[in-house]
Amino acid sequence: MPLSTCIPYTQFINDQGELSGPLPDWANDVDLLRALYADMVLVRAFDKKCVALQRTGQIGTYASTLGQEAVGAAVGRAMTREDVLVPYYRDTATQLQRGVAMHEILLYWGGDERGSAWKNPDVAEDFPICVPIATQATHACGVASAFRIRQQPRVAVTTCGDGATSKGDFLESLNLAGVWQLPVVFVINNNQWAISVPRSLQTAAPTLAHKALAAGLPGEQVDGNDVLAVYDRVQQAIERARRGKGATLIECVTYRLGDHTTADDASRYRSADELNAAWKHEPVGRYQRFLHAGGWWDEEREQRLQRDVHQRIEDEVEVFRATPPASATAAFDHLYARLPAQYALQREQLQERVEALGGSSHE
Amino acid sequence: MPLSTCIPYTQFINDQGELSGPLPDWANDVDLLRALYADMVLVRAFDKKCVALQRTGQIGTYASTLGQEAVGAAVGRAMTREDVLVPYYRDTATQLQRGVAMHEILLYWGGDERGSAWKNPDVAEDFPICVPIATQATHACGVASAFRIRQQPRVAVTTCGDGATSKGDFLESLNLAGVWQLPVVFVINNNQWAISVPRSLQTAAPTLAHKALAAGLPGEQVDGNDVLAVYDRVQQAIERARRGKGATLIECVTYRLGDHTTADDASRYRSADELNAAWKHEPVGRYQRFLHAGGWWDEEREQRLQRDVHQRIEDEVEVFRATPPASATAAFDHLYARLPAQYALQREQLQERVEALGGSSHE
Amino acid sequence: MNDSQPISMVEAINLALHRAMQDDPDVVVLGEDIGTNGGVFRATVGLHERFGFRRVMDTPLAESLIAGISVGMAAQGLKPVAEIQFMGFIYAGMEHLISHASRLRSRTRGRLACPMVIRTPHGAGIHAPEHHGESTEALFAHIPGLRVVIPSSPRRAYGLLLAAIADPDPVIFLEPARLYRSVQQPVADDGKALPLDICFTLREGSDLTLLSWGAALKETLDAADLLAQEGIDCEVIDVATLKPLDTDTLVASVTKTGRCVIVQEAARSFGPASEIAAVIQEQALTALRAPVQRVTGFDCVIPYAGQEMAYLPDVRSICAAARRAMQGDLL
Amino acid sequence: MNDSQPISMVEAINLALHRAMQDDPDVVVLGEDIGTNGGVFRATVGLHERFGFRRVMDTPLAESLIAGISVGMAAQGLKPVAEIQFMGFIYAGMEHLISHASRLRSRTRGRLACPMVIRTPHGAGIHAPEHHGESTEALFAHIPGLRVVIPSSPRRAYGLLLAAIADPDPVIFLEPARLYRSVQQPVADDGKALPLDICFTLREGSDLTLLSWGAALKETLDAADLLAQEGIDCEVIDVATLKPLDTDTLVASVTKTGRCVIVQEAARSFGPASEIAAVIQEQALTALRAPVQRVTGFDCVIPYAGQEMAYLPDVRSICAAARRAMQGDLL
Ligand SMILES: Cc1ncc(C[n+]2csc(CCOP(=O)(O)OP(=O)(O)O)c2C)c(N)n1
Ligand SMILES: Cc1ncc(C[n+]2csc(CCOP(=O)(O)OP(=O)(O)O)c2C)c(N)n1
Ligand SMILES: [Mg+2]
Ligand SMILES: [Mg+2]
Repeated sequence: MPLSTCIPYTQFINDQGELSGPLPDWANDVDLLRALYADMVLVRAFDKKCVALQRTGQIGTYASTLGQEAVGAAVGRAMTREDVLVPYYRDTATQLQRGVAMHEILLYWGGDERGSAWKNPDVAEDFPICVPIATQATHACGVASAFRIRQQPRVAVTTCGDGATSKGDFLESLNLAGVWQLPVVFVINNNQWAISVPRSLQTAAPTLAHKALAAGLPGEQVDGNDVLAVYDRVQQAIERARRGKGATLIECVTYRLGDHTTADDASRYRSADELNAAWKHEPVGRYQRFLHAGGWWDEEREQRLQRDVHQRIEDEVEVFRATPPASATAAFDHLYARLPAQYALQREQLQERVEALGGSSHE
Repeated sequence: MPLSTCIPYTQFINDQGELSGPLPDWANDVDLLRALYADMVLVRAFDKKCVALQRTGQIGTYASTLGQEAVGAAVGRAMTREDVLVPYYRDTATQLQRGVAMHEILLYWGGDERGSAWKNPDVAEDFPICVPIATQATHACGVASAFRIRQQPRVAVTTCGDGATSKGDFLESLNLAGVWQLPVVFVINNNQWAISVPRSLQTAAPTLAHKALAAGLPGEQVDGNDVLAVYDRVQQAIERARRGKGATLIECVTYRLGDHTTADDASRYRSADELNAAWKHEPVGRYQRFLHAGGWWDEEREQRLQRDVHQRIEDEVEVFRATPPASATAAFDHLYARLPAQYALQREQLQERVEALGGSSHE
Repeated sequence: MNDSQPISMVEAINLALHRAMQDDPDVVVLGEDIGTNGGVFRATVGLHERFGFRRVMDTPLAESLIAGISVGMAAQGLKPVAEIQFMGFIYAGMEHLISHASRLRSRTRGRLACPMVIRTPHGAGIHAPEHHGESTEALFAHIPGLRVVIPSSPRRAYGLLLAAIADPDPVIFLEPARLYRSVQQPVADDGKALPLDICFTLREGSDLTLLSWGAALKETLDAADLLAQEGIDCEVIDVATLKPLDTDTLVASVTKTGRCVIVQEAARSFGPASEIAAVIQEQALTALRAPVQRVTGFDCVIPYAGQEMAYLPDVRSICAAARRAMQGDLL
Repeated sequence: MNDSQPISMVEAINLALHRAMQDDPDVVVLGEDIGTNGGVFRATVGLHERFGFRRVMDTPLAESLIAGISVGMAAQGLKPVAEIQFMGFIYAGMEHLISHASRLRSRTRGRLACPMVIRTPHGAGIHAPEHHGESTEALFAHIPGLRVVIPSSPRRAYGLLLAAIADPDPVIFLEPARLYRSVQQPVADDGKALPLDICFTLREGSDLTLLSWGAALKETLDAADLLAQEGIDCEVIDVATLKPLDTDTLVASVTKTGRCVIVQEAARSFGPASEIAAVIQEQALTALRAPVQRVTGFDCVIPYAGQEMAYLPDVRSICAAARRAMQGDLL
């Protein structure tokens, strides 16, 4: 494919944690550099906790972000409050950054709709997790259209996996974003696998960023394990969109170090060798090395951070555990703005069934 | 867009009917050169007849191919018998080439399903006209998959309009064709309009051929008003696919000189100036000039052809008019291979209703 | 437009769209060919001249996209009114309608809502090509969280469309294409919405209840006239909103008359008439003097134009069913 | 596999797929994660090892594509058996199923046919995330030209899947996920298809007819046991094929018993039970001693895992409906 050279690729920090190119100016903000690290550490620990909670039956199926922390942390940090996130199910890191509470994320995966009824006003307009693959890309275009219609300088950011790039919704959305010059940024978490289907069986496109060419918009690749690279490119794309210059597609090249979800066993379809090799590129260790080398991080900070992170997680798990069961009739109470009289009887019957089952909760 | 230069463009004969580049070897076949001309003349005349039949209430809505005769004639000629056409509704020319009878095409547009029950064994496996935009592209991939599974050296050729390139099915199909290396050729009849929506509002892609880049397959543009260029490129793409080299996307740049269908009035949304300018590029006149200049055509041949074409059309219109009404129960007789007993009563009731309406036919 | 002058249903729809866009800046209109062209049925004529292309958006050709961006816009508090050019082309959008539009409020426990309307021409009988005569309202009526509304007169089209647009939840608004221009009625452009979620009694009667919706109401009303001549006094109800279904009105009528014929254009099995019949026998079995009859389209693919009229419920079949209902007397 | 050893429903499905692929080279299998991974429920395990990746195709992630290429393959005389990973993800494929698969034969007056099967897990109760518990079979049952089949035991899964694959027309084959592993039964791998288009009487009885399909048959059979202890003798019928509906068997049973309770997991309104109730009151009104009762899922979005069990029809509700039916006595 002669064209693959047309797609830019960004990396600042290599696998060894060394600089592989000059850092942009914003990287002089040491607090931000440290914050990005803390974000990744938090989500890695929280993620581990989620898997443990699933294994002990305290939440349901969970989609781990192991290995993809840089993407979520960077996207979350690159957005501003007035932007809107339209995420998919592997966005724990981004959601945490945006302001969704950990106990809300636990409620969601615990099978409780209140897990998307976020209380933090910062995320009041963010979309809930989207399960039907790629459909969120279209919603993001709708959100961005609303911004355009109302002439607001806001940006919709939407995420998806590599598998999602094969689905019509993703491709239709890119096309619309191009032709309507929408303020939307598409971020692909290319973790190389869609459950058991490898990237190579999804598409013959040399890169997933090539999808942008069909839509007349800029597409680029970034090392998805380099949190600074992701932050830089996503932030630029957001500001470009905010300035009315239209949409960007950013393919973050990373790797799913865990199973697809807790319901999956990746050893059925993927070799231990591949997995071991992928660990060498993982984002957290390399960034820690980078910070250490730059003198921005040390053992003491690390220990403080780890303590803090674990405390926050434990506290949030407590809030989750202490959350009283959802109302038995919630399914009807939020079906319509006002429940049509026709359904009043069914609402009662649902209540009866819930009570017959001995109440109900996420536990 | 720096990449638009990556897309090849082919034209052999310019608007004036002059050679704009060296002709390929196959163009030494003068019979073929003449046949392509005759194809275009036939479809232009037949098309005119169809519009007249619609205006006089003898058939229903009809989608004229006026101005796009080169695409259909060339695609039809470039295919071999064992290939399969998966067309859309603006493929009268291609269908005629493939061997569908004119009276069958009239039956179809006259509102009679027998218009897709073609009797010619040459077209036994061709798909009927597809109305839901772009869905035929997916069927073509299925047909091509069948060829691949059975290891047959056959090719599926599918056509669509410029508007269709925005729909998920088209984009998903391109992607599959790329990753499965399917023996399928996608031909876009880019006639610049999707009903009232101009090409510029469909996509920001510099060319529609760019859509191929997202799928990792070759895409190219061709002057869709140059029948030799279309023939050459489609034929090459078909043979490439037949040799197991995979799919190609060919964008034929042409113009819809008529209304969208007989139910449309294009003057509502498109300027007379644009239309007049487009007439200067139309395919039939320029090709006639080319043939004349080469000494392959003369007035006598022209008159013979015109007589012959009109006679064939009149004969076929007669066959159409003389076709007895469809059976009243046809809708049930072909619903399943064997009608489940449950529907026997409904079949009778349908018969009653048809009879109560005083029989029925395409007239 | 002059209020006292009779207008067609498509004009009434156009009037309602103008009114809604004028009264509420959050109302936006989108779809294929709805801008410069004014819609293939001319329902959106004049909107872009008046409200500009920022609020009147010709989309690329993709129904899934149209449905999906409407969800996104609605979540932002806009009130998108999207046109699907024909009901036969709505299917690509079903994932967004079923999995998102209907659920956004429930999924977020009210944090986000989805006040969108999908308008689309409904039903056969206009001699258009294949796929242009669908009446698959049952597919949407089954989906919790949606509303399904179908007007059958210019006035109800005006009032119900205003109601649909104002409604804080997603509404599938089906416009009987066969009625677009065939009926004329004075429509006051008063901006008044009609109530959703209720049926309209078009004619009172004591012997038999005739229920229908959409274009089939024409034949239903004609049949009521004919039956009256035979001394059968029919009550005729326009169901109008299929979801949620106003079972109270329907059951009350059948409780009074003891007999019911439901006229449905859609394919017979698993159609809306089945739900209505099920509810009536559930709630009014002892009042039934005869089985609830269904006069319907057939369980076959809608025939092409040459035979499509035979597919539609006709006055003859409605009258025959009514007479059968009058014969049975179980009480 | 040893014929005499009890196997689960998902194993029976796997057995039928092996058998069909072995007996007919035109049978091919496609879907997401059905190759190397053997399907997320393991229904396709072993197929690619045995029949190769040419006949066992992992597709890109696109349901419209899966449905659409199946149409193309079927038109070429292959018998594609496509897996949609969960019923909640079938909606993107509906345009191909409604507008093409169901119509290809009719559209071409028999010149082309569409012998394809769409297999998909059906129903809630497995504590999976959102969208993994859909039971929208009514949407397909309404479409002329489709068949809708839903087995409720390993043996019926084996025989009906073979029948669906052999059938010359498109079949939507719904596999109750809740039953995939919960029931075991010896299944003879004899390659014998069960008849499509008929209901299976699982238990004869004289007082009341209980009708159900899919996973809800479990609670229905349990209810029949309980009711028997109260002296209520239930006939239990597995509807199995919803489209076309074997109304003869259903009506005959209710004509005998005079009472009927239909148990449906799907949302209540406009669900399959409505069609069945409509037909029964139409054809057996005089035999009815009580209204046909529907015990159903609710007209709400299926709750997430924490409350999904409350959504499902339970034994208690079925028994209550049966007792209500026994109380009424209209004759
Ligand atoms: C429309 C749809 N089809 C199928 C599924 C089932 N499914 C869930 S995740 C997944 C793979 C997605 O892969 P990718 O897009 O690469 O995202 P990742 O999970 O790897 O982050 C599939 C097939 C779904 N959720 N939605
Ligand atoms: C899925 C779908 N949506 C809408 C339509 C209505 N429609 C018929 S033709 C058409 C425009 C198609 O334009 P294009 O693809 O450029 O083909 P052309 O007619 O110009 O050859 C539209 C919107 C349809 N047939 N199918
Ligand atoms: Mg992935
Ligand atoms: Mg066009």
